[in-house]
Amino acid sequence: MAHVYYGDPTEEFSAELIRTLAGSGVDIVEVGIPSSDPTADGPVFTAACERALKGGMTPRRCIEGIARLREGGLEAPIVVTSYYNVIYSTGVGRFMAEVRKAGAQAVISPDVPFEESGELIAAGRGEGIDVILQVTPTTDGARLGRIAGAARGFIYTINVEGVTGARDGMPESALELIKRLKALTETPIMVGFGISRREQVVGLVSAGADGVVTGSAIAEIYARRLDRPEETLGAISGFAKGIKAACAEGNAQRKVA
Amino acid sequence: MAHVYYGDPTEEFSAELIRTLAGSGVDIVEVGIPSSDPTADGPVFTAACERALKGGMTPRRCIEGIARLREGGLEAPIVVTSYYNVIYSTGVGRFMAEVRKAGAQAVISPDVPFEESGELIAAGRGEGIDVILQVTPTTDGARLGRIAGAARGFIYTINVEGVTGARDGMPESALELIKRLKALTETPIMVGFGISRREQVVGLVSAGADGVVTGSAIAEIYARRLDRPEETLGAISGFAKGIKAACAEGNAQRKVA
Amino acid sequence: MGTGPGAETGTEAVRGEEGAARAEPGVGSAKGRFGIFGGRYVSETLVHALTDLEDAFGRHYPTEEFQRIFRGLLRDYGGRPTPLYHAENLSRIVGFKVYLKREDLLCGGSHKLNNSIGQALLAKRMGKRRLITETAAGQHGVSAAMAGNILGLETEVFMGVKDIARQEGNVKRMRLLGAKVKPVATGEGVLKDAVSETLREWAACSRTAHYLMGSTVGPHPFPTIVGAFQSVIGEEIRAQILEKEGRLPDAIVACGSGGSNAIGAFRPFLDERDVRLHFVEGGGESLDADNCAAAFVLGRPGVLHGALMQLLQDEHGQVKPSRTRAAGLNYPGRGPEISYLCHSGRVKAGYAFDSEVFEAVKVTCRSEGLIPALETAHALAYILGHREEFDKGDVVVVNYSGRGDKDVETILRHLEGEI
Amino acid sequence: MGTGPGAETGTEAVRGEEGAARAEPGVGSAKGRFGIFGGRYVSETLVHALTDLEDAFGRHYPTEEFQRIFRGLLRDYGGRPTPLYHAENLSRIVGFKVYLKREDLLCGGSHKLNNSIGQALLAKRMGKRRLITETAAGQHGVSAAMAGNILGLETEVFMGVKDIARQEGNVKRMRLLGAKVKPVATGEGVLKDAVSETLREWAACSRTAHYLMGSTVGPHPFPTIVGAFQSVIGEEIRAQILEKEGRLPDAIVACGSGGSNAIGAFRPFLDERDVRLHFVEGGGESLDADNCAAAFVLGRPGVLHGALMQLLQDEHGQVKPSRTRAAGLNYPGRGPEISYLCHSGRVKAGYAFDSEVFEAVKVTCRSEGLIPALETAHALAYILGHREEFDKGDVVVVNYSGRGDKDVETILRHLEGEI
Ligand SMILES: Cc1ncc(COP(=O)(O)O)c(C=O)c1O
Ligand SMILES: Cc1ncc(COP(=O)(O)O)c(C=O)c1O
Repeated sequence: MAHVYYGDPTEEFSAELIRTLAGSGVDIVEVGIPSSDPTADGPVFTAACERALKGGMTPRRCIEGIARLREGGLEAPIVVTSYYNVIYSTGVGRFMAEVRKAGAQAVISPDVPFEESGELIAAGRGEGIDVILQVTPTTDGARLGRIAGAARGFIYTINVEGVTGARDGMPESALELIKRLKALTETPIMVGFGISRREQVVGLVSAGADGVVTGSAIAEIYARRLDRPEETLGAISGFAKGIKAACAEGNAQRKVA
Repeated sequence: MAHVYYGDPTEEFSAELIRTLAGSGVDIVEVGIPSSDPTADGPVFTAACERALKGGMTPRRCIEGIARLREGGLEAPIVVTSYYNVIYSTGVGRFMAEVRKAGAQAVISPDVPFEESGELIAAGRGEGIDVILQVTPTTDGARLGRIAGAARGFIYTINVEGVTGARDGMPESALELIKRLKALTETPIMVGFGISRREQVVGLVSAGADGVVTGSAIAEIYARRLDRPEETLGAISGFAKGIKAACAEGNAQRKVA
Repeated sequence: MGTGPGAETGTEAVRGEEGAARAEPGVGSAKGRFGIFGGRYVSETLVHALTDLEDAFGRHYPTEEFQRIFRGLLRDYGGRPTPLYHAENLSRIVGFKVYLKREDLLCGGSHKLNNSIGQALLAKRMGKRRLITETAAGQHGVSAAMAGNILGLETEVFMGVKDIARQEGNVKRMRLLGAKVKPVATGEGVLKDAVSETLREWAACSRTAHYLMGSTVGPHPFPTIVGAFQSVIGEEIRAQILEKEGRLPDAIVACGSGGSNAIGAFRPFLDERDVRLHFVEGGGESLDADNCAAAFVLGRPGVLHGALMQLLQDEHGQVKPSRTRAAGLNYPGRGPEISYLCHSGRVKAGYAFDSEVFEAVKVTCRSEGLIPALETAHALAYILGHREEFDKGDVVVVNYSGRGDKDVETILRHLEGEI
Repeated sequence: MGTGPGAETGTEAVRGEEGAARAEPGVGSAKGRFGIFGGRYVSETLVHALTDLEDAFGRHYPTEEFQRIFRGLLRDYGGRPTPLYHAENLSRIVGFKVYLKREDLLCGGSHKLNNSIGQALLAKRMGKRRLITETAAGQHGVSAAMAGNILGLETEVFMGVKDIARQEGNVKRMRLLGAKVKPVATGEGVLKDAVSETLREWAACSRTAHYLMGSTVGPHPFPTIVGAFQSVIGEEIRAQILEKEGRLPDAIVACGSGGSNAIGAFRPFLDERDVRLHFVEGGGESLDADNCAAAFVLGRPGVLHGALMQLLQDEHGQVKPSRTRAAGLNYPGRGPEISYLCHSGRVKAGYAFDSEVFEAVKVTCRSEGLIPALETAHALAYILGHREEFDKGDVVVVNYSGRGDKDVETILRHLEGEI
């Protein structure tokens, strides 16, 4: 799964990027609606949001863009990520309806924890949109159980204590968390935040993760050539294929173990 | 009577100035010892003190200068003016002795009012030096009587509310004060502070003053040519003669009245 | 004393719809709700830190020991009680009786210390080693550094690059106190960006660091605990005005953006229906100007930094930063409690334009010898500009939230032509 | 309560030789003498203004009405009582119990307001329309402007051009408050020159203006009345330490040049022989340096600005200006009362060097979150540098005379390398 802030640096590039990713082994596309205050995001994605907003990107244009991607033949499931104020401002029910109409399958709102997710879940259910819940190594046992029980689509496990952004290492607690979750639920587990390296992916998937989410790592690549980002699509495709291969390797190791 | 801060801008000039004044109708010479904090003096004399101190003038050199003037044949009575700290620092008794030895007749300490003058008067008496007391239009009746009773030499009446420095007008209260004093004592009355113009002098003397003190007015003249102050001696002489003439005119008016 | 906002304020007015909504956890929580406002909209990473904080507040705040230390520090270090000053000259000018609640005399120069000491004590009890926080005018940053130093906690202050430039004096004070000032260049480089950055930092270090939230904003339990620590202001006003006037005031006026000084002043009076409460926002140059911060006029409810509140935002739900001259009023959101109180009508929201604010500074300087903070001057501008809302016999308390030393340059530059 | 210094302080220690010398007016007056020190060495022009002031003080100060208004303003406007703060971290560092008497929390940021309000009230009662005064650090000028504005008196502040340059912040505050700041370029352009200039101005306008003397200096009755207004500090220390410790302190430490904050703190303890009193002057870079202000080491008795006092002067009796970094300690004379108390041995005079002072600022910032005024830091430097003079069980009160906001630039510049 790959996370892209839509409109950074241009709408055209984002669409091309998503198609490239889908063609390079990415199973699920996470389309982020740029936010003025992306408090769960690190510097790379914060800058991505700023660029997209400066370029005039709006939530409506994002959703229209998703619809065009679907019309254009994109088949991978689409998860729409939006900080809650955009959803709240649109109206939760209307947002879900629009997202559904555009052809997305799920919604993530990174600043809506389980306790605040009731309205979102109810509205999503009405439209057949899964609201993806997040867990972290700091989520305590009782909550983890309740969240796992309520989760639909997949569970997004946050890999680190902190915000988005590629990191080199990977905390032990992340593997621990996957094991705890596996014992609780059959729902697929996607691991995100801080992922950019083959070994991380291998480790996570072999520990039981069903997939990983990369985001900042991709933005880092094209952000080096903001004047002509399309020239980085090759490299990004290579990166995505590498992650895909690492997933397969992790999977293989798991089966062996 | 004329007041000169000794050493401004040079010792040589001050000596020459004093001789010029004595030769131009000035009856009494008031030699001021420059002070670091001449709080009863206006801007002209404050600047004079600063220049003299910068030139290295000290109380000792002032008194030596007076002795030399006497040796050089100056005959006018000399009043030494010094803020109190110089006198206190020298020792009141020793200061009076030195002043007497140098050939002066009286001492004024502008920051010693009647109530603080006891030690000064006692020490002066021992050396035959008069301590000149000051009165002002703000001096109340009872004190005026006591001061007039204790005065020796002459009474210095301060003409204005304020510090030294030439002024154009002259307050009614000054004439009033002279009349009050005349009723109390035979001791001569010298009027100082703010005097620079013929009409002032005529008015004061005709009202009963026995003389006037000019100071800042003289310093103002030579301060315009600090590079070559000796070139102003002619003008200063003319000024002194004018004041002398005004005194005579005032005197004449008084007799007529 | 409990930890929920209802328990804290003890009033029906604030409890709002809470009772009804609390029933089903996981399906729209009512935790920390003031009417519809409030809540805890944060990434899962921070949930544990917030529940820990909520627990700690509930465990420590009501104890006699905590109260003794908290009140003791406010008294001996902070200088409480601050006076309630009958400003006779100002009263003469406006035509009714004006009292100033002198929070400017609190150590550090504003009401901010009440909250900083309270939270630093909590952090210490929670075993944290570090305080992280954000600041706009610098007043809160300074007070956090003070509280940190007394209690032996390191302090790190995030501050927008624009605010760093215009509040140089307070930046220097923070540096002198040993606090690390971290420039925030994201977004517009102002307060809201600094809050975002501090939240990001907290997500990474919440086990060892406490986020010392600077106003009655942010996710539950922050609005509740900041309001609790600040309500010492209102408690004192109540006792002092009863002593001086033998009755409650007719009105209380406070400036604000997040709302902490207003909530602090208002809380003990919420149930006193005869006490009118006025909240004054930054009006900027005019309501059309892009520096207008009048969120109750131009905003609508929205979610920022963890809470649903009255919010300046564009039609897409993107937050609009404001740019009044008063750095401390530039937060685009109004805290949940003040949002609720203004929506419910208990508090009347108003605003003051920059020109009125500078005039109020001048009047206060000349008539009372006091240089108010630009933030505070909004409340003063309100009574100067809305005399018709008050009667001749009225007793009006203005919460004089801070001194203007930090703003002297800005004020002089503005008044230059006139001085 | 009478008006003479003896009556004011009520102690034998201060009365000194007065009784004997008072007998003969006109032959060495004992008016306003503290031992040999004090007196009224002014030009005849000012005598009436001083006797009027003496009369007015005697007539008004003891009355209940004056006390009610004076104490009321100090409480409600000024923020009195100021706290007595047990500085635990600082205590740990020095090894004995340190209390800070928090005059920094007084409105305006230093002890100066006590005196300014008192004298402005007197001036008002005397029918004056204008206050004239002088200032060095600017603290006194600000407090005079505040007092003037409350009471509807114009304020004019003489300030040396050098001090104007280095205390820019306070100059701006005075301007904002509407006070006229008059630059003094005579002499060295520092405090003593500003005092001289104010005396000159006063000679010309004493009927309508009051000279609001800024410290316990100048001709009688100034040292007496300034001391009386400031002794509210010591009265509070006495009551507060009895409440906190159940006993009097072992020592009180205060910085000073004119001596007003020290006299204010010391007066109520002069007869308590077990309370050691320490007065700390500005040591400058070293005792040989030309910026040293240690008048009790380098000076001798002399007359300046109307009083006989301990004075920095050269061998000819010309006054030597000092130039410590702390503008407020740069007066070359020590007021008559502190001169007498140090000469008689009741008060121990000490000094602190600039390097010790900056170190004390740093220690106080870091340990207590407080930025002291450079003047105040001299007292702190003394306890940090003379720990051997105090016992482990000692209770020591430091008169924390003012906050350092005005000095932040100077301090940062000095500590730059280290921060
Ligand atoms: C003096 C002063 N008043 C008011 C405020 C506004 O804060 P709040 O809305 O939390 O009271 C600030 C914020 O910096 C401030 O410094
Ligand atoms: C904070 C502070 N402390 C002390 C002093 C010294 O004055 P005094 O000797 O009168 O106490 C000053 C003078 O400006 C000051 O500002």
